[in-house]
Amino acid sequence: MISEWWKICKSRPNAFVGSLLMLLVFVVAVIGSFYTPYDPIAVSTTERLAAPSLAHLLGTDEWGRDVLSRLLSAATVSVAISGITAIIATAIGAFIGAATAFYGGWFDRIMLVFMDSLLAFPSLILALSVIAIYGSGEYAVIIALSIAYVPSVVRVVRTSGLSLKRREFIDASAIMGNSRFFTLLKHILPNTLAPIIVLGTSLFGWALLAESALSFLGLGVSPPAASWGGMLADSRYYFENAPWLAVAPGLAISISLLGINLFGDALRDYLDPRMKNL
Amino acid sequence: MSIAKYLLIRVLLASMTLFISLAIIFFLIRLIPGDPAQIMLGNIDDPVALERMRAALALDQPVIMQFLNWLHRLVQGDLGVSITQDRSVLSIIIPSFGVTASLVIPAVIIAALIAIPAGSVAAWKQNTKIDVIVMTAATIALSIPSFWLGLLFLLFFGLKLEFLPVVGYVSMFDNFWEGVTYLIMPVSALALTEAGVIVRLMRSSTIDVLRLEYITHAYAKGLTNWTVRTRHALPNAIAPTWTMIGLILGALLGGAVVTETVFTLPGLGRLLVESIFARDYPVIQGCMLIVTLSYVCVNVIVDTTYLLLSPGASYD
Amino acid sequence: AEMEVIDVALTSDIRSTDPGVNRDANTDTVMMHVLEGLVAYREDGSTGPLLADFVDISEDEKTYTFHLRSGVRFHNGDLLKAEHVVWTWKRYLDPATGWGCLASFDGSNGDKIESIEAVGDDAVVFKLNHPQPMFLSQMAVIHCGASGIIHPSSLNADGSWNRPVATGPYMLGKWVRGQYIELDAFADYQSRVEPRDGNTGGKIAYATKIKWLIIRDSAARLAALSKGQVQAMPELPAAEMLQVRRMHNVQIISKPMLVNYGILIQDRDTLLSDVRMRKALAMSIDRTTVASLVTEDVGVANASVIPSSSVFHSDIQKQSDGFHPDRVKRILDEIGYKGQPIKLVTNRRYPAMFNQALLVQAMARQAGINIELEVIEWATQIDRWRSGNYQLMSFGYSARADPYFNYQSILGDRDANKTKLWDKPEAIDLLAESARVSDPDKRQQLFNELHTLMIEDCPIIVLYSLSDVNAVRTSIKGFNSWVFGRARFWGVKRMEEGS
Amino acid sequence: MTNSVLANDTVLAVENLHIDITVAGEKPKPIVNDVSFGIQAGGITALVGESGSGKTMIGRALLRLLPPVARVSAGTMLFKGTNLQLANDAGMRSLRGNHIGMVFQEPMSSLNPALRIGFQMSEALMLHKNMTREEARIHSIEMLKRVQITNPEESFNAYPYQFSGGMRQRIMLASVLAMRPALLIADEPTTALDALIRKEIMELMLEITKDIGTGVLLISHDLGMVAQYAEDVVVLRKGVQIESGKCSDILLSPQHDYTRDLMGALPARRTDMLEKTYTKPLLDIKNLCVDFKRSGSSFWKKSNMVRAVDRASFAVNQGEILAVVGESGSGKTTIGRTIMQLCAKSSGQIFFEGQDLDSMAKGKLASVRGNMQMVFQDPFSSLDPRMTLEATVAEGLRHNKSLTAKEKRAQAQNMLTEVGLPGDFAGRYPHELSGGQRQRVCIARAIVAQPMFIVADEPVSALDVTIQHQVLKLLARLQEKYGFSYLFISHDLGVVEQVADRVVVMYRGKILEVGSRDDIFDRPCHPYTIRLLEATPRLVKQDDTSYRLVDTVATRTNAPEGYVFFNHGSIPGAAITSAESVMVEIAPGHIVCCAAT
Ligand SMILES: Nc1ncnc2c1ncn2[C@@H]1O[C@H](COP(=O)(O)OP(=O)(O)OP(=O)(O)O)[C@@H](O)[C@H]1O
Ligand SMILES: Nc1ncnc2c1ncn2[C@@H]1O[C@H](COP(=O)(O)OP(=O)(O)OP(=O)(O)O)[C@@H](O)[C@H]1O
Ligand SMILES: [Mg+2]
Ligand SMILES: [Mg+2]
Repeated sequence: MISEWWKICKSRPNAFVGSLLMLLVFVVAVIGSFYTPYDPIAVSTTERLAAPSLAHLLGTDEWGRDVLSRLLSAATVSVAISGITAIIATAIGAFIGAATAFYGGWFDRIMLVFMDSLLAFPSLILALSVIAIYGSGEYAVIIALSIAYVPSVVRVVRTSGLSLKRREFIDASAIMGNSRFFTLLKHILPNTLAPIIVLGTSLFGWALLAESALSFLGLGVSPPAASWGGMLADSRYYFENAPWLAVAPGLAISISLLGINLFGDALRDYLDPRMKNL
Repeated sequence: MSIAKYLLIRVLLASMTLFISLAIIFFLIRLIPGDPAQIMLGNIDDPVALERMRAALALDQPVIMQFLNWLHRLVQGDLGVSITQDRSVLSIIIPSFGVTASLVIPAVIIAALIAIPAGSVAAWKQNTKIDVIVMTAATIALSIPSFWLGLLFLLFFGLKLEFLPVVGYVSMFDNFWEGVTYLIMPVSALALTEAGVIVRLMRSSTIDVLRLEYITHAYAKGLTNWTVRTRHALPNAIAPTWTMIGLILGALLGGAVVTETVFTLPGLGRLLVESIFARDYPVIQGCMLIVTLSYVCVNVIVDTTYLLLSPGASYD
Repeated sequence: AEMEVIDVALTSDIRSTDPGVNRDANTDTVMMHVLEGLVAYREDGSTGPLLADFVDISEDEKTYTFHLRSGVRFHNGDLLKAEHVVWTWKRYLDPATGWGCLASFDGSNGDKIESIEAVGDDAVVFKLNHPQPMFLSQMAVIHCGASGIIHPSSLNADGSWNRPVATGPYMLGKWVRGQYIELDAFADYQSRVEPRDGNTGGKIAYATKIKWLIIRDSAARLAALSKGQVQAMPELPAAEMLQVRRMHNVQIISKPMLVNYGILIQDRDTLLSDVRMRKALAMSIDRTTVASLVTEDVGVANASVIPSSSVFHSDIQKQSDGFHPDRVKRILDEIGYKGQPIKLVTNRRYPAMFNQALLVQAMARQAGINIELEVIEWATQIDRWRSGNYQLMSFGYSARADPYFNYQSILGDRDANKTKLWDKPEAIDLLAESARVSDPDKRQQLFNELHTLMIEDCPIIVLYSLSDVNAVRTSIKGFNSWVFGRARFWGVKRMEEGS
Repeated sequence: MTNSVLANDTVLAVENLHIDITVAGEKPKPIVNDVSFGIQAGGITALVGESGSGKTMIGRALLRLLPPVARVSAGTMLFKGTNLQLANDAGMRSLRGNHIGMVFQEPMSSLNPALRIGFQMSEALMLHKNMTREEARIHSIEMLKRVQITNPEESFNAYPYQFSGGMRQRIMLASVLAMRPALLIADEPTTALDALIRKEIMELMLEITKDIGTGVLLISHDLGMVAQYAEDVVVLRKGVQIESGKCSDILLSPQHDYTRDLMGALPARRTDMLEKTYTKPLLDIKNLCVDFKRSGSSFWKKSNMVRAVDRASFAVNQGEILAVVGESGSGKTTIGRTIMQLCAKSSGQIFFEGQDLDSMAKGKLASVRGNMQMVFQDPFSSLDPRMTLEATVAEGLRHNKSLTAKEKRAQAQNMLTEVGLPGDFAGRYPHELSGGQRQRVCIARAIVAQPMFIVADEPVSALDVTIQHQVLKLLARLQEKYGFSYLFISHDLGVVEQVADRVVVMYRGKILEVGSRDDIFDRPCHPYTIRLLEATPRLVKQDDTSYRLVDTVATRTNAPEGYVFFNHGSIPGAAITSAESVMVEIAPGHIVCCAAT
């Protein structure tokens, strides 16, 4: 598996860069969870808005907090939120999608209408409502974004489920006396894995972006914990005086997104049998 | 299935979608803690005034009654009156929707006009320098959050170069050219990110099509590259992109909140967000009506044109 | 040279022009240029006559006779007469109007206007159910539309609100919802002869037009200010001050307001029911630092319920438990506090509330108290405030003209009204007495006693008094900040830039 | 210009052609190795060989339309004296379509689904022949007429999805031949078509090419067809040219070992079969009807019900192989699927071991189901791509509670060995197998639980003769070993002749004739059966070394007294029968579908 991946990376610089960036983001997120140069939430009245220096590699923010430390701990938060959201939304969406495709009929129609209704909701509004109910914070963001993303997953998985359903190994399973639920779990779901994984990676990207956007609108994770979008939003007032405040989180978001997008492309190629021989 | 029956079913399902969305939002916003009357009073603590205000806003009725009343008036074309602003919901929503539409529609059109040719060319020149350049640009465009891009635009074009206005908004219907100058930045910021998505989709669907046998067959007829790519590959490759464009448009018409926030456009997205903050129930409901309606309409239109465009697709 | 138009940045659109009915802070700011009541606040927060020439108060303090100034005209040219006052007030007192301050006058809260009668064309008599020393002050309250007197033609034929036909120095011009509001100078305006004093005297409209541009985004507002597209930006957030201070041709004009920000404490919480815990928390906070950081040095640290700029803010009010993080540790050990998290509710709508919460959290942490922030939406927070459902809440009280109102917001029957924080009977009595007496020295005495009791019980940790901060371009002459914080553009000239 | 081509002109000369495939990071792999042949104007040269031997690659190389990974590494290709490799892109384009036409292997996917037939046909005419739109239209419609498309004017404006596979194949042919090319490359022009249509298309092609003197490169692995139509033949194996020369020399008296193997693998009637006696029917079907709701073929049409199986009755005896033959779409698969309860029947009864499946209790039904298995028509689609072969086969034993997981695996392994997929195959995934290997996995899965009855739906259709031969042998061996009964569905009469005990002939949902193998092949009765047989050229072994091309000529018999043969389209030229059909037994066990006069 890894060797095949390496093959893809060797032939495509994009895949290589993507894998590298994703690795970087994850390493940073892991580091950020147990080590930061300073306490990311400790306020210092004497060092407000200090420019980058040896002591503070990325400078300090308006409360004198070390930007690098905040960036690192925010990475943990962002990656965790996006990752968990992607996993939850994909898992639930995949199951519903496969089930609607497989069972069909009224169940399918009703679920579809329901999912469509959710899709018609702007996802930010959905997020806003959940956050208004639960208060902002990691969990609210995860719940809100998961709900918002489930319908898209359902759609994608349903489409591939529908074509799978027509394939004869599903009939073969019935002939062997398997129950419909067993067939769903054992034959349909695993076969939607490729689109699910690809979708999962893009969901990770979307969630990262949406979490940043939410934080940007002041609805993200609970302060004083940092998040990239929140850091970016807070930096707006100091744009001209302390540009480093905006540059660091902005770059962090863009780099992660770039990484996840490139990685997703590579993954798509990796999972696409047609591309294997190219 | 006949087109009439197909449309009938689509419209039926669409109205169900609409109804469910509206019901969800109606009860959801009332589930959210916060009381429009108290918000208006702010930190003034006056229980009597609060009760009076609640009664005036009919908030003291059971929720289900409020819902039925609202539906009843809705079928008569009455969306109610805003709680926070002293006027009918319709007169608030329509201009906001106009702003969002004049932001989103040009942005999506521009994005499509850039992205479809770019994606096609990248696919034609697969694995060449051109492809790498186009795809890198698209991926980068996709990876820059639109609010960040918006801020950079504001700073650079608005503040440093000073050739575009940064403040406020003039409707294109009031003063066309001035209106356009206010839209240039937000439209380009939005178009750029969306273009990234469309380029990638267009490229991959074009590549898929180019692999097909009938393309080889077209070459075997002696057609030029150009003819094969435009006349044979393009119509087939554009179908999924077309659906995607519809989805993007439908979603954005529901308000490009972030872009509207960054560029301070009084669009539907902002209106919706602010109404939620203010718990202005009638406006929220009205906005959601428009949002869902435009989403559903765009989708029905896209799906139907898709069917008309691609003969042989099935209708179920 | 003088310019005709002053452009002002407004953070959001006004809600309506119906006085005191559907309003918010911005609505008040704009409408105060249009509306005038019988009385109004002076610069120091006391109440003075405005449309009334003078007010006679009967011996029993139950009858108020307002003698109207002569020659005051409505925006439609009609002369102000006593009948207009009576009509206006009857309308306010009609529950159907939905006037926000009705409860202060109809007996709901005890205070009632028994009758209003015109005496000839130029005097109006208000009869009260019992003496109300706060009566005039209540009439001037800004969020009540200052009880502005309006002409009946303000209404449509069916009695619904149309547009304000009032007596202010400016009248409502073009209002494009969501975009801008224009106020036009009222040529026939008759100012009081006294010099400028709050909302009362010296209201001369130098600019023929004030255009309030609605710019929601703060960055855009700043850009507009720096480019001179607007010349004034009231309510400058602290975070933007740094940037404004670096702008050329822009100055910051500020003054502490009659506004207090602080941390509300729910003492029915098990942990916080212990007064030592509350005191420990109070002592862990360095008010001076909080005030200077949150307000960028324009706010004033204040431990008293009475805002620092109030005339009643004496030396006694400056007393507090002080900043003693070293003592905190001891107290915590004493009560056996083991780092149980305490939730501090705050919101992002009001940066000051948010930032003070952030700093309090950081300072308390240093002292060993584990505070967790719970950021919720303002509407939700207001709900929580009303239901008393919180441990700590970062909060701010808007401007109150008299210390009585300041204390009234926190003091009272806590079972009947969950927004109250303090129900010491002794304190309630003291407050009630302060409403009965009108002698300032006597009242000062009462307020001093209240403060001592308050420090003892620690039901709230007042942190500072917020300042009214305005950024105006240097071309704007004569602009003043005010203890009520409502930007006023009468008596203000806009000169040509660079001249 | 094509008129000037003389019969003995060489249209194409290929010499020492080599084609390589380069996969990223690997060494080039030759897929065509030193191939030489020539084509005369008006002549047909065939390329034969097993699947994957490089036939298509050669065809594509001629038009310079190889996939990006493939490349001509050596050799020359001369088209009427022009070296095709030296032609520049523009020159190549002017040759493509105009002088060299190609009909691709996949008829269903060679037409652009988004463009009208007419547009696709006239495009090249307008480009190369400088016709106006109108001229191109007239010319195209004429061509459509020639390939016997009904309603050519209407069809001209129709989209590909509105046509069946056979029609599309004809349209493709028409569109290529409309250009009157000097060279036609026909890549498997008839795979996936049933015998009747296959014959029709080949005759048509022959006729038109003879008319305009086109040289044809016929690519096929159907040796019977090649023997019938081609003059020259080139035998390929794994990209290497084994033999080439006159068709009669090579195919009818094969010299080379490989060619002999190929010929030896041709299906033939087994003479060693024992006469079986049957006691009781295992499966009995009475008046089975199946209807499908079909959405309208075009946007504007209403959906309607299609009767896929119409009052079918037959029985399968213990230990018997009953073959079902008939054109594509005649309802063969549907019958099999209905027996397996995968389709709902509209009416009729199915008895298994004398018991009506409908009236059976649920638990009983499950156990009966365990005794019936199916080998699906499409081996690729019937295997879960995410499961290893071992897991796939072991799943057949899932409901056998007496076995441990380990035993099940062991048994699955055994079964794989049994079907000839030993050792390391157990851990492989379906995509790692060839079509024939996949088909064998399906068989292993079907028989692992040792059912009594198996529906084998076209188990060899996708295979070339050699592999087909292996699979058929396997089926026979398994049957002998375990005593299964088969419902053997196929449209390949050669195969049926080799394996079947009895045969059912179907046409558009109706059973037209049932009889023993000898009844059907030697004494066919219904005119449709006869047509079917006659459309199938067969290479028959004459002696040890030589073969003979046999055109079946059956003697026509009359319908039994008082009846006419039932006709709902199966007998061209005759009136459509409106009366109810009746099955008439004309000899013991030989039943034919008639209608009373
Ligand atoms: N795109 C490709 N990439 C790699 N290998 C390929 C590709 N296309 C074909 N091949 C290989 O080239 C060889 C020749 O293929 P070709 O299609 O010419 O076979 P064929 O003789 O036409 O077979 P069939 O009868 O199945 O059509 C095969 O081994 C095949 O696996
Ligand atoms: N699920 C279905 N829905 C609608 N029509 C169907 C369905 N399955 C089969 N049919 C139709 O029923 C008829 C019989 O189909 P069936 O698959 O049984 O034919 P077949 O004899 O197996 O053909 P082939 O040789 O091509 O496999 C055809 O006309 C087909 O189009
Ligand atoms: Mg081939
Ligand atoms: Mg079939």
